[in-house]
Amino acid sequence: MAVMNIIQAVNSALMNEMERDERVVVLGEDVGKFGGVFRATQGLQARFGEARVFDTPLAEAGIIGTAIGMALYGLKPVPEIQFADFIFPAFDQIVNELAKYRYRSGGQFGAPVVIRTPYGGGIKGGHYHSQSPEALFIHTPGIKVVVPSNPYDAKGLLISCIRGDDPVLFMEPKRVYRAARGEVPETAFTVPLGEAKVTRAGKDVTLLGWGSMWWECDKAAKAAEERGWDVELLDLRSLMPLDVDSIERSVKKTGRVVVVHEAPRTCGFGAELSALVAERWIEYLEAPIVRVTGYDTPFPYTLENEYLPDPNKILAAIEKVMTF
Amino acid sequence: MAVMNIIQAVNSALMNEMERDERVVVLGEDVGKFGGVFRATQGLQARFGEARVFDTPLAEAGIIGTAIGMALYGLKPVPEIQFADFIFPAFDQIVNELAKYRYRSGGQFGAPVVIRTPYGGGIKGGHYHSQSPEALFIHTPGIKVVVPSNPYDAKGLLISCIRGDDPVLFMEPKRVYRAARGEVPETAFTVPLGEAKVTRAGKDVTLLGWGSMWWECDKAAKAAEERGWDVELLDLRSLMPLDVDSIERSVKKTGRVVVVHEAPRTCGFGAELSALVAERWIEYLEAPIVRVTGYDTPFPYTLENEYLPDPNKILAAIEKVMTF
Amino acid sequence: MAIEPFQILDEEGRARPDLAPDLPGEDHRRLFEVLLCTRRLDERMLLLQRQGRIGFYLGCTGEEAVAVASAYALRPSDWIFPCYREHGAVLWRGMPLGLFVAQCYGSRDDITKGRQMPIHYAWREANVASVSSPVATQIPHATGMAMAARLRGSEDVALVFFGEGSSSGGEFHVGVNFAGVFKAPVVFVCRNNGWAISTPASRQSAAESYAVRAVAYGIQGELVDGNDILAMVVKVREAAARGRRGEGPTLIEARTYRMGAHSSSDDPKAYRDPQEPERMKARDPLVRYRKYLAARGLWTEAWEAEIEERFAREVSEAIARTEKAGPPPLESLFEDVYAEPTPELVRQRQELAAQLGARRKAAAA
Amino acid sequence: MAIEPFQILDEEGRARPDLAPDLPGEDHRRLFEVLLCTRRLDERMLLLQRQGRIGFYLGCTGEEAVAVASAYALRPSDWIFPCYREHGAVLWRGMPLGLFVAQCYGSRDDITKGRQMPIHYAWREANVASVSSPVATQIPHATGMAMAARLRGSEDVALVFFGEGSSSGGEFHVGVNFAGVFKAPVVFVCRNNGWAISTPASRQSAAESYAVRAVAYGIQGELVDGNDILAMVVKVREAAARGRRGEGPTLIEARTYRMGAHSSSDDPKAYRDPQEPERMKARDPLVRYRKYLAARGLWTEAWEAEIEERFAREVSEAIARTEKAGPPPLESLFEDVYAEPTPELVRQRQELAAQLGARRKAAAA
Ligand SMILES: Cc1ncc(C[n+]2csc(CCOP(=O)(O)OP(=O)(O)O)c2C)c(N)n1
Ligand SMILES: Cc1ncc(C[n+]2csc(CCOP(=O)(O)OP(=O)(O)O)c2C)c(N)n1
Ligand SMILES: [Mg+2]
Ligand SMILES: [Mg+2]
Repeated sequence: MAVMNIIQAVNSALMNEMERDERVVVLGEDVGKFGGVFRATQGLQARFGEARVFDTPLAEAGIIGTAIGMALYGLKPVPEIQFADFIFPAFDQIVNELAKYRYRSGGQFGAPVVIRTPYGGGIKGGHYHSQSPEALFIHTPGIKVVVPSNPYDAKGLLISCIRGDDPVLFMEPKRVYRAARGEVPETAFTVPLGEAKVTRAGKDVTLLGWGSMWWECDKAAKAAEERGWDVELLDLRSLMPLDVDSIERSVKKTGRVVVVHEAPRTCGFGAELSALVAERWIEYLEAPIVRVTGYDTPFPYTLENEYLPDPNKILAAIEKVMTF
Repeated sequence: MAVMNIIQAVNSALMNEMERDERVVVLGEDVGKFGGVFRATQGLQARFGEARVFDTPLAEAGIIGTAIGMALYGLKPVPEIQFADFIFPAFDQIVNELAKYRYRSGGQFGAPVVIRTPYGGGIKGGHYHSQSPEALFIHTPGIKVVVPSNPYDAKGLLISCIRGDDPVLFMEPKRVYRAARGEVPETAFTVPLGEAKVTRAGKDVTLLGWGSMWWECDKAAKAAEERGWDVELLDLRSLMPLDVDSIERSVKKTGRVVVVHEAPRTCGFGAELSALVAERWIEYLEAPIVRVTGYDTPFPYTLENEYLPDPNKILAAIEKVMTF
Repeated sequence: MAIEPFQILDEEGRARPDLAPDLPGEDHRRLFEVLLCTRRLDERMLLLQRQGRIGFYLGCTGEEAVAVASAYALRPSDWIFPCYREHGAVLWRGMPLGLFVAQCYGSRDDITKGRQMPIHYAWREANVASVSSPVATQIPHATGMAMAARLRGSEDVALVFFGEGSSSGGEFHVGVNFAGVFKAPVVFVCRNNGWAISTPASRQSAAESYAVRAVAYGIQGELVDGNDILAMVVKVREAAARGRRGEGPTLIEARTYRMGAHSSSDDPKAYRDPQEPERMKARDPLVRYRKYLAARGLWTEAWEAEIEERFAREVSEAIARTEKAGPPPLESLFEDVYAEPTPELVRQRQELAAQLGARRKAAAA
Repeated sequence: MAIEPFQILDEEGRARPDLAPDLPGEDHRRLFEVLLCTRRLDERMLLLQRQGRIGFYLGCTGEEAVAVASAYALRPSDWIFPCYREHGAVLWRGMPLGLFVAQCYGSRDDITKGRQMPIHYAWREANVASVSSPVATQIPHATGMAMAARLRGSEDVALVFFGEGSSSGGEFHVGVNFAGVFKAPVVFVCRNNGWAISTPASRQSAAESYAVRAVAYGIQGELVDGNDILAMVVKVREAAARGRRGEGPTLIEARTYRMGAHSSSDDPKAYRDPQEPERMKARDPLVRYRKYLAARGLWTEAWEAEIEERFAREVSEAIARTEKAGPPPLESLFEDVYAEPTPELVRQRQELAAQLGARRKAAAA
């Protein structure tokens, strides 16, 4: 096994799958010769040629729109959207076309397009290189939403997505693109969608996080330990489909829940998680659920550290549910 | 006072405000001579001329994009998006531009564009003439979201929006466009944003609804009365900003909450409402909150009655919270 | 770029001998038959709509030649990406009337499972993509499919229809531009019928034509009389051949005219001079082609009557069958969101089934 | 449509006498000064970025003439919608260096309140719209502003900059098309610098030029040497005058070249032949213009040295001031989302303030 960061793990997944299945193609802005602005597609064009790995004109609606056409014809396109903030010109193609194509054709056609995109803050990216728009897509039936937090999951989940038959938004936590490192097999393997991972068992509080926020949660969980609070941390990994069973097990054990995400609070995915837990297992709850999230403002530049959830804010939330 | 339906009330609001303020302009597909496919802008062009009321080319991104430019220059554009389902080509303009313009310019510029759009199901519109995308915009800091259920509120709220300084998505419940009738002053008046209306006082259950679903809620509340359950029904009207105080008062009184919306359940606005209530006032809750919503599928055609919340489903939810 | 649309048949049905394609008599007769049936289908379905037996309809009267000629000029393996006014293209490809009618009813025998409004068909077997209401979205799909065909070494070509109004949207630009850059074998057919609901074509563009936009993409452009079925056959054939030769896409502006309302929900009296469709009758593609065929001895009144009669009977049978079929099963509401339903969808399906079950029981009691 | 870009100054700085505009000497000198300062500003800010004193920078070296000439050719009341590489335009409009530098630091004295990445300025006072990272979005804004100006009976014109890569997006199409249809007084300046990050201009369009796209919108198109400041002045002036006369928009393709990296985050060595920028040095707009002015006795080395010295001092002062200013206040995080904060925003502000307060107290204890 090699030690990889998330970029390398993504690259390795693409290498493996392009090797394995000639229907897999990679397209997007600057993904070809340059290998992507984060270099996740580096070396793919040299290995698989310009027909299967290519730069497109600068138009996200065109990237996704043509990827849909390719998928209808039987290819497995893996387009890259350079930053999640730039996915919105393709929003109509994703929400009205990609996500609904199978349903509206009565199952005749499928369009298994796997959209990779780096998301999230903490890199001094301001409004437009920081957003976390997962909730918009989770609210869109027909597309899956997957967010790895580490290299192993990044590779295993991406391969599952590419081998699957559904459209997926695969969101990569760019803040920890290079910082998150770990052992990853060089050969292909899969991590199934729809399974959360309990990365830390605990009996007092259930902490729900994903992507780059998982790292903040993990720090907070360690700090909580010093305070004598035993945190169970779930890395949700696949937000749609969601692993409701794992959440249920943990909530029934701890009776206390803290949810963490970067996106603005109102109508973020945290709202769904909070609602779901309280609706189904309210009688197990020892304290109100607390959400630690971005605020209801656009993503700032200078004050991004104040804006973002961090171990201190998460710890404060843990304290709140522990001392209710 | 005249009896008006919602279309007439919207028309009356536009007439009043265009008369009062020459900066108000109306643009969109087929809004000019034709007066809109639902006729909400009928007569405006004849009265105010082609310069202030005009048809655009068929491009929602252009409608919203140019409206932003007009607003920056000091106009008060009230664009129409023919159906809420067709707002997505303008999603980038709304989410990345309109909603963020004031913030990102440090408050130097404002872009008070009031986007009117008919939304919702129940008219046999299938996938693309039925959607209720409010949650996507509520999750977008910088834009307000308003949904009247009746002619009086439609007029008063729309005038408030036009006189305000913020971008607004004004969603009109097309299912009851003509069916909802009531007395409405012909002269201008305002209904403030951010205030819910308790349309029925009750002590047992708080029912939260808006737009066309308010009507289903009202029927369910009446049916509940026969079963001996005293329902308090809130017409939220303004979803962002939300009248948290009115919800709080009601929840603390009843201790039971049912939330109703047409949009798919997962990550719909019901999730935020459910989360908010349980997070803040869990100790008042006598039963888990229940959401009655559309399912997590695209909007169907033939089976739309099965898909949509209706008084029966709402009543079943009321029964559930009453018998918990 | 020609300023006058390319034309072969004049209004009297006389063909330019130097330009007329040499089609077999059988093809001519089949083309006429599909033109005619498309027209009759419109009339019948509109009637059903007015009777409240289907919820909505959108016709193509006066524009049939664009769709029928395009489909004819392709190979069956080529893909068609319809807008929503190309019933003639699916009839040419042999869509059983039962499928068409069942889709309009959204009944249990609808292969799209009652998911969309009438005329939003999808027919994978015949390489016909799914109709979507949001306009212009299908344009980049066609480009992508054509790019994929090249990549796979296939000779398949994509043909995509869209209205002149739809060409104002961003997806027109990105779809055609990608095709230009990647030399994708796509035939872009801009069906300029003069109107986008109530908005005249003059409000969509200040350019002299839609065909001229080809220059902006470095591709071939053609302005064609879309009510001249022979002109359309020639130009679509050329375009498809160009694509197959690896010479890239073609943008065809087919000038036609929307004789009727935009759809069953629309009333053009509010915005269009009723004289305008009257004047346009002289250009009716069916009438012109009939004259042409008659002059060549390929048409008789009896033959036409026979087609009409058979077709009317088949439509009636299809309607009768579908009206008996009933709605799709409840479970179908939750199918096809994903390849496999998620656990939550299963849960929601069970929840609804239980609720409806309880309701039925209560009603029975 | 000219195939060769319109040019007045050749590479030796010799002007075509028949075409050269008759500008006052003071204007020439001011134009040169702003060109020069823009270049120096880039160098200085890039250095700051490398020293880690600002987080990001995006320069315009080699492309300054496009922006400076455009701003000069307008009236101060005309609006400018920048892309992100037109620092020369705001300098021409007299943006105090303090504002520019403070924005790059996102400090307390930044009039945009530290909300966006460096070089995303907004300057209402001078009719400069807000820079946005998502490309091409500003194009329809310019069209809308120009439509509004006509409606209000004003003579104001809009000028919008965007890169050739950005012109592949849908918003280019809708923005220019609306302007054509409504005859809006907009000057569309497509800054074709050959590259969109690593993607060459040839991958953005198969057309012979970007200017030729004007045909698709029925508007005037101009292909101009964007490294020739006089050519740009002449063509933007014509375009603005055309707009003011009510004759609608103009699409100008300004051929220029990105001498440096896309931004401080980019490294062109991975994708671009280093010989290419070397070769392009011969076309440097600053060098050509300097030669032209020198030949006309409007330039001396001493004068240039004096400008440089003064400018360097002013920048240093601005940096020093800003580095002392500190970050914007915490409350500013919650301002300007709406004209007035919503109750929930007030609540969130209080929550954060309390949390940070508690943290500070804990740290102190
Ligand atoms: C994105 C989008 N916006 C608006 C509509 C509503 N709409 C349906 S058809 C139509 C006019 C289309 O005109 P055109 O493209 O010329 O096609 P035609 O109907 O004339 O065949 C409009 C505005 C839509 N379907 N999609
Ligand atoms: C909608 C969108 N997609 C992607 C990006 C990422 N991006 C930033 S600049 C750029 C290239 C722009 O090239 P061009 O328009 O030619 O302008 P230039 O940088 O050359 O001045 C890209 C792809 C973006 N900012 N916006
Ligand atoms: Mg049309
Ligand atoms: Mg460029």
